[in-house]
Amino acid sequence: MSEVVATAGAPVADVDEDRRLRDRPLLITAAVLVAVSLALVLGEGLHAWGQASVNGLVSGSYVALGAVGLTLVYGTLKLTNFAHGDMLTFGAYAALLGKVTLGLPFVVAVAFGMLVSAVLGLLFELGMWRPMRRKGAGAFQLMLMSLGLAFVLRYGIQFVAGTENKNYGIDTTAVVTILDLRLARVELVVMIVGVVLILATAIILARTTLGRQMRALSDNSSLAETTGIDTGRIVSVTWLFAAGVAGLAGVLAAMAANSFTPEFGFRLLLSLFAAVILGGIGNAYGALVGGLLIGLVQEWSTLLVDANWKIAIGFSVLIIMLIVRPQGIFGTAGRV
Amino acid sequence: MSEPAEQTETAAADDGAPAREPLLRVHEVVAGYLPGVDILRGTSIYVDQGEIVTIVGPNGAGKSTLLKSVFGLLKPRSGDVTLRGDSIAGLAPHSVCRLGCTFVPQTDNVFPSMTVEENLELGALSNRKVDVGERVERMYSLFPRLGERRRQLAGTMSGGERQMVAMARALVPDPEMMLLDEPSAGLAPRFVEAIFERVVEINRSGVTILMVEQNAKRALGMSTRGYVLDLGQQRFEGPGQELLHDPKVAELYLGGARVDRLEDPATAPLPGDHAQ
Amino acid sequence: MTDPTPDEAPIATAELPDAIPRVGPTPAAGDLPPGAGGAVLLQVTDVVKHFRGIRAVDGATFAVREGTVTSLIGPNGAGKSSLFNAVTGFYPPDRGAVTFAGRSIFRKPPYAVARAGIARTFQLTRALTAMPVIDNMLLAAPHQRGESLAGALFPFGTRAREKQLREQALELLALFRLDTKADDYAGTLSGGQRKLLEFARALMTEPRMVLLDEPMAGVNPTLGRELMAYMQRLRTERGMTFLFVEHDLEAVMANSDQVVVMAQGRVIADGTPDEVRRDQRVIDAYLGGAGG
Amino acid sequence: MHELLPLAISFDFFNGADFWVGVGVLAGIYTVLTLGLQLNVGFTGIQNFGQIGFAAIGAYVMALLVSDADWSFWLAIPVAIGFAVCVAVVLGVITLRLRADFFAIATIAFSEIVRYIAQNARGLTHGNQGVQDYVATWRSFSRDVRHDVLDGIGMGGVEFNQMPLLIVTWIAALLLLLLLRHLTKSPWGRVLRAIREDEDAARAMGKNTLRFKLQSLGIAAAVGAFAGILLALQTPNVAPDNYLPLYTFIGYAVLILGGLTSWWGVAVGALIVQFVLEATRLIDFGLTESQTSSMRFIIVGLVIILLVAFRPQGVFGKREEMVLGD
Repeated sequence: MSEVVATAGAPVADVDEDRRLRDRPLLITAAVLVAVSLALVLGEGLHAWGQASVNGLVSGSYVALGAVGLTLVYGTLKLTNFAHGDMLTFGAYAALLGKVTLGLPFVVAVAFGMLVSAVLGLLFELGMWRPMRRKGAGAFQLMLMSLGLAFVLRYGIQFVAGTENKNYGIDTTAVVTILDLRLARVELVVMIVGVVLILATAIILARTTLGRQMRALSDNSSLAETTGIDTGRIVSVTWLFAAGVAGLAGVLAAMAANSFTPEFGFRLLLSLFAAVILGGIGNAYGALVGGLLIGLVQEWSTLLVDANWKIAIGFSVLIIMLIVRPQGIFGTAGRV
Repeated sequence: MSEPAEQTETAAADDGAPAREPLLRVHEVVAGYLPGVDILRGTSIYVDQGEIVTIVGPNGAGKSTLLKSVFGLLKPRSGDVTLRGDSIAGLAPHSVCRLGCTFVPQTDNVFPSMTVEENLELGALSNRKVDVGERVERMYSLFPRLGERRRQLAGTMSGGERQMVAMARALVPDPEMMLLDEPSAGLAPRFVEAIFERVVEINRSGVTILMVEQNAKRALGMSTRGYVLDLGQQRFEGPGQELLHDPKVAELYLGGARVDRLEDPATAPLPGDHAQ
Repeated sequence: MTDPTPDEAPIATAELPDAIPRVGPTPAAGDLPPGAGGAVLLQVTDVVKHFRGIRAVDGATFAVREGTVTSLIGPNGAGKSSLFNAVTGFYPPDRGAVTFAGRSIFRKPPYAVARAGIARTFQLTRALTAMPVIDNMLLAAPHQRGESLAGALFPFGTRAREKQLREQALELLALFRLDTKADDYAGTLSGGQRKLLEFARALMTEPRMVLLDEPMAGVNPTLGRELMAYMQRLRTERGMTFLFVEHDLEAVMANSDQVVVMAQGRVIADGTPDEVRRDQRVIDAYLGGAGG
Repeated sequence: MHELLPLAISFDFFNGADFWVGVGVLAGIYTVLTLGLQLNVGFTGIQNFGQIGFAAIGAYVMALLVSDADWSFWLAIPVAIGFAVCVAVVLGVITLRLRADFFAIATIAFSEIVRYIAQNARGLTHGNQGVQDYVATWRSFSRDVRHDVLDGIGMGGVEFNQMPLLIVTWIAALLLLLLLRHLTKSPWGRVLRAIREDEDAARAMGKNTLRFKLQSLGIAAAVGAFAGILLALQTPNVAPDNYLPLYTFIGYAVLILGGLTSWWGVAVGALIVQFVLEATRLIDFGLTESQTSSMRFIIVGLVIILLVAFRPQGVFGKREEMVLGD
């Protein structure tokens, strides 16, 4: 008996141990960010660092928005969706269609692009993913199908729109100077819209019932079902949301680059995965933060090495993260 | 109610249920996971309004399977499950929730990346009529420890605290009935005590409870009635205290003897006898 | 399910195949006296294993002597499977010590534990369903030069070993009445047959000790008794050592020399079946009241 | 720019004999590339999505050794392959302990990093313009084969320019196919299949599974590097855009078509995919060039989706050995 009683205090001690372990990565991340920033400020000057950071927030904002849908879909359905990058492309082209072909005002065209992307995401869920899950398809099987879907989407877009570079015909020469930092007006718009949407997304996920249900599903879908959540409905909503936000991220990315082809979304996909893994796969907030981090790291790297390397730097962060902490900064999953 | 020991499977067909319809009735349910392997082999139980009913039995007797069949996590192959007289067999779990019957799983029972408060608020989804804020506060008074930790991520909590979160979440929608799957499994003893105290308290507040437990002594001690399940069938049924003091129930657990082959532990074959 | 009918079961009379080597001392004729057996083969000392904020194993200590059958019992969540996984290296323990035949296997990877002479089965069978039964068996055999890349490229000399192993495997399969299924995919076997295949496969690794995780779960009672009978014969005739987790207490009490009882991650009792059966702590752990 | 897919045939040979010879060469190269994928995906259960990265390493190391370091072409080949294997071992030690989906993402990232290095380390790799001066030895060898051997059977003309490469590629493809088939039928291959089925079970049987997975990845890298070298002889230009992740994905299409565990299926699958990709050029759909090119890849995508959904064991695979959807 006495041995048994002796264990009474154990779980409490475990929790403390556990919490320390969990808090550390956040602290480490923050410390690394501050240290890197300081080093860059000292080495390259405050202005250079500030400029790179602002640029980083521009690209970070659309990466974050692209990544949040990818991570939610993964968390909810355990689907590693290789077609997600092409959903960004789809959104960008749908907005272009709205603006040029339908002659809509740009803002309306962007909303149109988002909406069409969302609907497309839902259609894939109903027509493809749900029936496959019913058949009991495995994760690898679904991953391969997403690869096929990526082909169909990308080259479907190319079939219709051609391979030429496109743009929205926005004035890109206008430059805004804030605090001595120069930024194209379009970039400023992208950054503001991006950051506002990241906050909106975070609020939706945190405060609305719908957002909570989506996160719950992403955390543990069978528990969500037993808690009384209509999982079928929430999965559909998750697709609408993921694809819609991806479409918007695509428009923002296309605006920032001011030139896009049917391949640009796919080229972004690995950066999205980097953001997802950085934040902890399946964790929606993690993806938002991870996206901004990827943007910052890539732009900061341009202070030290040629700008051509920045994409590769992003991928290196991905691989380093997988080596050091595959569960991501916010990850709680034990199985990696 | 007859003597529990006399209630063997022969009595199972009419499970001794009262004439009026019980809150929950499981009628001759056959269920299992693998094709051709039945875990439940015609199990029948009932739970009346306001009761705490505990199902005990050796490992592998089908206790958790029974709860899953009630809650729609497993579709019965035959037989029926009724709640207030209406069949709920094969209904999806979220629909069962909406009918006022919630479920507390044994493991993986919290959303780890969400805070305690968010976990509780999710519980309200199955009953739109309740005032979420008020219900959650009520849970904090029932489980003060959770109130202290409302902003903590559930994934960083200990097993006992998670069990509390899970129970509280199941109570938020103000259910008529709650199913508990081994609430004490893997917990440190002082948590076991705390959890059982909460269960009694919850029941007093008007929630009917159907619980599966390993910790038979403690659980039966506080139950209105209990069932002993073995090999997928109810073997004994009766008031908790009576079952607890029934020597044949203890036998089922420790003598390893199935009811049809009772042997005195002292004269049971020594190891090795079976080999030759 | 179509488990093999145990009919005129040849277990009691059939010769154990030579494929199973003698690995331990011959016990004295008749039953081992309680607690006897050879020297300590497996020693588990103060093993601790955390699992997502929960101490699944919380300082477990016990020893298994060579040539005995030891069972590990306890209520759900007592940490039996976690301990099994900690010993076999699947979930490396956080603290403690594990020695096998005098050598430490603490935090050794599973393959190293297996090569040291511990074979294990799994609670849910892990038959390699997309491979033929015979391949399942051949895989398990140690010392195959053909498994090196060089041996695969230049198979001269590996063929003889393959042939010898195949004969051994067929002998073992015959013992478990699976020889007619040798060339079928393991996926076509019934649940009970898969359990037998896993047992046979474990023997193919030429183990000194076999760890069985719930050998009786999901098999019909007759087949379960047969498995126990095989186990007893392997112990008495080949000196093999067994440790098994089981929920069927009748089988546990009837077949064990030693019973280790776990509750809440700790060993609360350890003794002969009779001692354990009379132990108040065990009765409490099973009927509850561990806390009160 | 996109229309001139590096793995596509130049239009100069449209409708000529050399067009079909070229299709055959590419099908052979895809067979080699996919054999590595098959060993990994079909027989070991490791989802290598970075195969084109190994091809890039093979091609670049060979081309740079010959053109910039004046090595012999014949010596550069084994060194390039060896280098790719070393990279694979380092990559594998780092990433093979990850779960399957992370491994897949990590390997794509690896192949993209290789491509970015090729694009941006200009001092070493010549950047986007690529490497060209490595092909002289092969050209003269090829010419000799045409004049000394093929002339005799009327196939020595310029239109059969790529005939020697076709022969070498397919001989190599068939030899590799037989070799890998031999390996996977050995006890070594049995362990790989056990790992694919259930790594824990294999570990419980005393197999050091990481070692086997590394060997599998290493062989895939060697085969991939060789495919890269063959591709370098076909283009003949080693440039970053020849090594897009797209080509690994087409390898997967070949693999799924042929069946994950069918060795001959790989060869047949490669022929079919190449035929779909290239022969559509000969049909006039009344579409623009960009549309025709898009349509080819839409077909590839649909083939992947439909096969995975309805015939996951591939056209030539065995049902029982089907590994998808387990």
